[in-house]
Amino acid sequence: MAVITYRQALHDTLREEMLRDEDVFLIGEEIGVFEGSYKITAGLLKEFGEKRVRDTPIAEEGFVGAAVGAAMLGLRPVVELMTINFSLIALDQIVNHAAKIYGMFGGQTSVPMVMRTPGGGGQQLGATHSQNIELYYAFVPGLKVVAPSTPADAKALLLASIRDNDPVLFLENLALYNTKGEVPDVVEPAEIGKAKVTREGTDITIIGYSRMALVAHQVAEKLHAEEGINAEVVDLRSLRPLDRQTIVDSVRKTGCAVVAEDDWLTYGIGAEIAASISDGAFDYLDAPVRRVAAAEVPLPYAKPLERAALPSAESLTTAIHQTLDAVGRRR
Amino acid sequence: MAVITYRQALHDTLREEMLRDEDVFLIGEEIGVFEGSYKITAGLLKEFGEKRVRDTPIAEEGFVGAAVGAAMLGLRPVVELMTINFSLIALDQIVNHAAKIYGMFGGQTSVPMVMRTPGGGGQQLGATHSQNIELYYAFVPGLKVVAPSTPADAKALLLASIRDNDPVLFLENLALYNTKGEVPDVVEPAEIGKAKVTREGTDITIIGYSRMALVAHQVAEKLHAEEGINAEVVDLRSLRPLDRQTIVDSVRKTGCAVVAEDDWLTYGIGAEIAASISDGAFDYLDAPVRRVAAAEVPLPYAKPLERAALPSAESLTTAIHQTLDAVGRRR
Amino acid sequence: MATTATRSKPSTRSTAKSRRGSGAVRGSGGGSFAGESPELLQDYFHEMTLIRRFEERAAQGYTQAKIGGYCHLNLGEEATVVGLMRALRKTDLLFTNYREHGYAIAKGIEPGRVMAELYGRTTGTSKGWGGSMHMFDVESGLLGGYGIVGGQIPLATGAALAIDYRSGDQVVMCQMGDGTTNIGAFHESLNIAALWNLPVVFVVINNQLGMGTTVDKSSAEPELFKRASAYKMPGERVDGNDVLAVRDAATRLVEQARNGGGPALLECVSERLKGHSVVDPAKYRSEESVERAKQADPIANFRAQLIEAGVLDEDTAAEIERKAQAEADAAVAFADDSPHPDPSTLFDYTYATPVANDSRRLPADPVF
Amino acid sequence: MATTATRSKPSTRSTAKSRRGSGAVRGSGGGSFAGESPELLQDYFHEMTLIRRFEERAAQGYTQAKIGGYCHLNLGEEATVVGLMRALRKTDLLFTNYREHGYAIAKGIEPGRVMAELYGRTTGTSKGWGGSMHMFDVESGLLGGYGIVGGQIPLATGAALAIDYRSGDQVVMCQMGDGTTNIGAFHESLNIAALWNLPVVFVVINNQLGMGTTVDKSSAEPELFKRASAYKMPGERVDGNDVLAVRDAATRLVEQARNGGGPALLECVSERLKGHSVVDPAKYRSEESVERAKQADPIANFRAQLIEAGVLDEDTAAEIERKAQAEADAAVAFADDSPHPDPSTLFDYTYATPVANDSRRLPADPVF
Ligand SMILES: Cc1ncc(C[n+]2csc(CCOP(=O)(O)OP(=O)(O)O)c2C)c(N)n1
Ligand SMILES: Cc1ncc(C[n+]2csc(CCOP(=O)(O)OP(=O)(O)O)c2C)c(N)n1
Ligand SMILES: [Mg+2]
Ligand SMILES: [Mg+2]
Repeated sequence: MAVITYRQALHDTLREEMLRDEDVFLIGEEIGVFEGSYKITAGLLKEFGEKRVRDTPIAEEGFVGAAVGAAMLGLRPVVELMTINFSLIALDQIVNHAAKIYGMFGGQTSVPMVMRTPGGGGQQLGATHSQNIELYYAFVPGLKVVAPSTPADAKALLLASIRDNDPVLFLENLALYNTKGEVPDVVEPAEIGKAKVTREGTDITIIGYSRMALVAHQVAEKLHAEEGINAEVVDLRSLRPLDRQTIVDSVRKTGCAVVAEDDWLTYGIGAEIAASISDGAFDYLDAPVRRVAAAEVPLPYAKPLERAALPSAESLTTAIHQTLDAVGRRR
Repeated sequence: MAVITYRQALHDTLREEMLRDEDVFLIGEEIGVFEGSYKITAGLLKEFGEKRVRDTPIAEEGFVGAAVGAAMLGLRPVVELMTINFSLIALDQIVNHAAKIYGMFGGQTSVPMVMRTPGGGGQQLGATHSQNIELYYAFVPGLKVVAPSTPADAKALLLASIRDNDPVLFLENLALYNTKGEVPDVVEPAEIGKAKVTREGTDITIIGYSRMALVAHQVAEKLHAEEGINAEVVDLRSLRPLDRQTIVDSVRKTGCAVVAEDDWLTYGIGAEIAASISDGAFDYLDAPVRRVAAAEVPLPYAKPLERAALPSAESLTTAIHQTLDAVGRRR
Repeated sequence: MATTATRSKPSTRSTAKSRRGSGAVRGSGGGSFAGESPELLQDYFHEMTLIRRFEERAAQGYTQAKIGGYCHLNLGEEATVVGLMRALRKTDLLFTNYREHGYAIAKGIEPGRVMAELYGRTTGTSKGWGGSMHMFDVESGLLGGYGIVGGQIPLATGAALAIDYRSGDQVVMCQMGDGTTNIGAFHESLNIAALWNLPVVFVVINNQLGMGTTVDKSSAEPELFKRASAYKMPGERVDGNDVLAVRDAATRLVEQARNGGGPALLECVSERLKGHSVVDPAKYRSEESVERAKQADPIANFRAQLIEAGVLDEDTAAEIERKAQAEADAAVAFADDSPHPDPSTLFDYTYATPVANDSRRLPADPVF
Repeated sequence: MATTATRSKPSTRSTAKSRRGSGAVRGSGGGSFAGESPELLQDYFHEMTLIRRFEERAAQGYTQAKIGGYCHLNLGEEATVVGLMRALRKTDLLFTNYREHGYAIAKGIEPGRVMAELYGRTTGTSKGWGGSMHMFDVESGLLGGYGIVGGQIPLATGAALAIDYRSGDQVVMCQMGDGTTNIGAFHESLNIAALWNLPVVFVVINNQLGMGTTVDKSSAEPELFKRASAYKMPGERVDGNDVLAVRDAATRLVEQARNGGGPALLECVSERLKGHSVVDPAKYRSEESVERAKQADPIANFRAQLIEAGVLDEDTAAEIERKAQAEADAAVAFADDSPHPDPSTLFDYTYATPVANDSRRLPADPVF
């Protein structure tokens, strides 16, 4: 068991999988000579050479599509999309090709590829570089979408994603790269499609994924320490498929829930979580499911504006307090 | 008052707006010489010439982006995207540029443009040509998204969209083009952002948009005629902004609701509708909000498979029956 | 990579000339069929005719509502189709656009399975999941017809990358239309292919029309093969109505790619005999252009030339045509007799690796 | 449109030569500054120096956490920036990428407002909403810096379309980096611009690096100006370290576009003095390449040449440098003194036309 960063967990896993399987290779912008915009791939070009670590031109549609084509022939490309914002340029290749090829041709060829990409705001990168648009992938049958929040899950889910025979969108987050956590010495691939209860509790269910799952966990611990509130935390880990049962089981126990998400509220990931809770725990719910999400604006650059627009531990705490008040469970 | 098709309503409105305002021009693939893939623009090239009706190369990113740039200078381009599936190629220009330019530059230039595009399955066009991905636009602050279901609304909303100073995604549907309805001789622009109760009722609320709003209305009429069920039908008309108040007011009255949508269920438009109903009518709801949506598969070509996968009057009727059963209101 | 080498074809092979029809001396090695095996020439004639008959039956099936969706035919492009496919080995890989029925047949798929796909049957090339635009067959090396304009180009480039990665000796051919050279994916992919010296030959079928848009209204450089120079890639233009010219040019470029010479762009100038798809009456087309297309009919001309050269006589020609018709008819019969997919199979192909909590909900099913 | 005209510059203006530094005879009309007004030359020197000083202060502000996000500087590209901007009229329109501080200044925006944008203040060019990558000013004709690689190219093309639509006499200049020529938007837009003969000049700043990727690792045709020929568009290469050469080439192409001659592609070969952005230590860069960039420093060389030619003496040069420094410092002071935007303005710029039911919810607000 070692304590390492999320970045390190990703790096180590890529390296190990490349050592394990010759068919695994990395492809993306600035992942080789530059060692990755966020340095996930540092050192790998030197170790594996240009064949296995392929710097591409700035051509997201072209190189993502090339990865799809290579995967059709059985290679296992791991694509780095520098940030999820740039993935829009590749969306046709992902949604109309990677996600469709298995079904559209009647199951004759699969597309075993991983697309790693960070989302997230809060770095003053402005409206076009701060988005959380995982919804665009989570919505699409044929894709799998995972969104780990801890180094251990990052490792277990990246292993699973690389070994999976379907296209997997692997969501990272700029704010998670430097976070640390324990990672076992031997990690088994996680089961894609399963959420995890990362903290058991009885007062309220907090549901999150990626960065907000971590924030949710921290808020829950703090509420427990400071106010004796005993919140259950569900880390979705997989956005497609969505593990509704784990969410609903928790809410059937607690009777109320708050969803914490980094994306925009209307039509965001949280909408499905809230709707599913209503579907599966209707008779158990004591208050509407609250959603804490980003303000619906093109995210401004200036710090005071950006801060006001993004969800945080504070806004999550407010929503939890208000929900507990509504169900009369505030201590 | 005349009874005309949805296609005719679009065509007439485009023509009238072009006559009214020199700055309005049409741009898109095959809209001129070919007269439009779905013939909405038939005759307009002949009437207005190449300057006002501009056939483009197959280059969705290029010509949509060019329309954005032209709109920044005050022209009012009306873009035709042949089907919404092809809009993925232009998504970066729409989401990262059209939707952001007003906010990102502090309100210095607006982008008065309309993107008309049909969605819809059911024509055996296969997985890549049958999608309902309006969610990709409805999710984005800075865009407005309208989705009329009748010729009269098509006209009123297209007028409003063309005269609006923001980028508007105007959703059409392959299955609506030949549908007919009454259109007043003089049509005022509709107010974007407002839903409409197209049928008053007290037993249940059915919510739809675009094709499924029409299906919902037909189903409601049939249920009334055959079973005496008195359903209220809400046609969303605008997906962004979303008129939650009209939906919630209806459900507060009826106590139960079914959402009818052509897109995939998980994370689809209906998820937000269901979540919002829970938010705004929690204490009035007698059963979970049912969603009738497409099966989550890459849509197959073969008719029996396609038919099984898509929502219809039959599946909507089933869901309404089951919901009324659940609340004990089936007659 | 060497410097730009955009060679245009010698004038005996130029479009202008052979487009005028059978009167022109066609130039396979100097006006005759010198050096060509008569069997092979008959075989080409047969295959071109089979594709013609097949497409006519497809159009008919569409009118009878046996076929749905969009249906784009290879009518008029048979010489190109057959010439290109003869340059490939069975193990070579082909990516095409949606106008691919003829390619499927010429790459070696049973016509019955191609028609069955159009009919949406389980015996079809994609088990009825793909339809006209989405044929696929691993064994024949057809790695897909694709309906999104340009969508096949990055994929084909990636397949070539995989071949290169594994030091294989296959070559990828990537077919597309003239209108498709204006989309971003074309540019990004040709650059990548050239940069990495991948074994892929890009082939542009220049039928001079997108849907109704002429090539000069859509491409600022309408001599499309010249676009290869933006990637320091060899580019060539060939008369797409001349099956041997197409075969020879394609073979040369395919073998060059196979031998490490890198990618190339081949433009085949041809004519679309009918509308963009079965439902398009092509009213926008000038009489002159329709007439020109008719005159250029590669099958009629090839037939006449083969007869003139003594490779065929009328009887043999008619016999081949009867055979082709019978094969097309048999394909229809096979398709018509094949089963429709069962709705219970709807969730069979969402994922290759089964996954927890996958949705298998029909429209009327509740979430819980 | 005429046939392809890709002209490479005469060798006196070639990169190789003037890159060696001040020793080379630079060729504005034959080795001297013949015909140039000394005031103008001093003005260029001042503006280049101002941009240098400004960028140094920007880097400092970033280190002090006064500036956030990404911050890309024009260090080393000052001759290109000034040369290009002097080819434009005030009413001409400019679209750039995210590396645009210098352009904003040279197009006529007060340095204080540019710095204020970096500081995220209401007095900034985008009222603090845009930051380093997203400057905008209608009055100066800067229609935006854009952070998405290639995103500005379709927009610039569309602006040119609007000018053409209204028969205006403006010209659009669209700036981009070398790495950007590989993205689809480049291809689609150049084709459209050429097809419709629009008044737009595309300018590639070839600093020979994407982030860490060299131009020959990203472009199969590294002589980027040659790519214009794929659109039958004139393409030229110029020494980006030579402010006069840049100005002259750009002026010629801009005026050509203004007079109905259509679009063109101008490649300015230059050097990036520092990392890709302020935080990039550029460890991947070879010593030789760093040294070459230093030697090519367009400001040091221009200064030496102006002194050698008697246009400047040491005192005047130093005076100009002091002035530039003072202006950069004043810009910082202005920025620092300017107000931060108030969080209550968060919903001010989502829509230009107010709309019913617009969401104005903060993260902690309930839906109802
Ligand atoms: C991205 C995209 N845009 C538009 C279309 C609609 N469309 C289908 S075929 C076609 C014309 C293609 O012309 P060309 O490339 O010349 O091929 P051809 O049909 O002549 O074989 C168009 C515009 C599409 N399928 N995909
Ligand atoms: C679509 C997209 N992909 C990737 C990036 C990340 N990125 C920002 S700048 C850059 C390099 C651009 O190089 P070049 O065009 O040469 O411009 P330079 O920075 O040298 O001025 C990259 C890859 C982006 N902003 N947008
Ligand atoms: Mg064509
Ligand atoms: Mg560069």
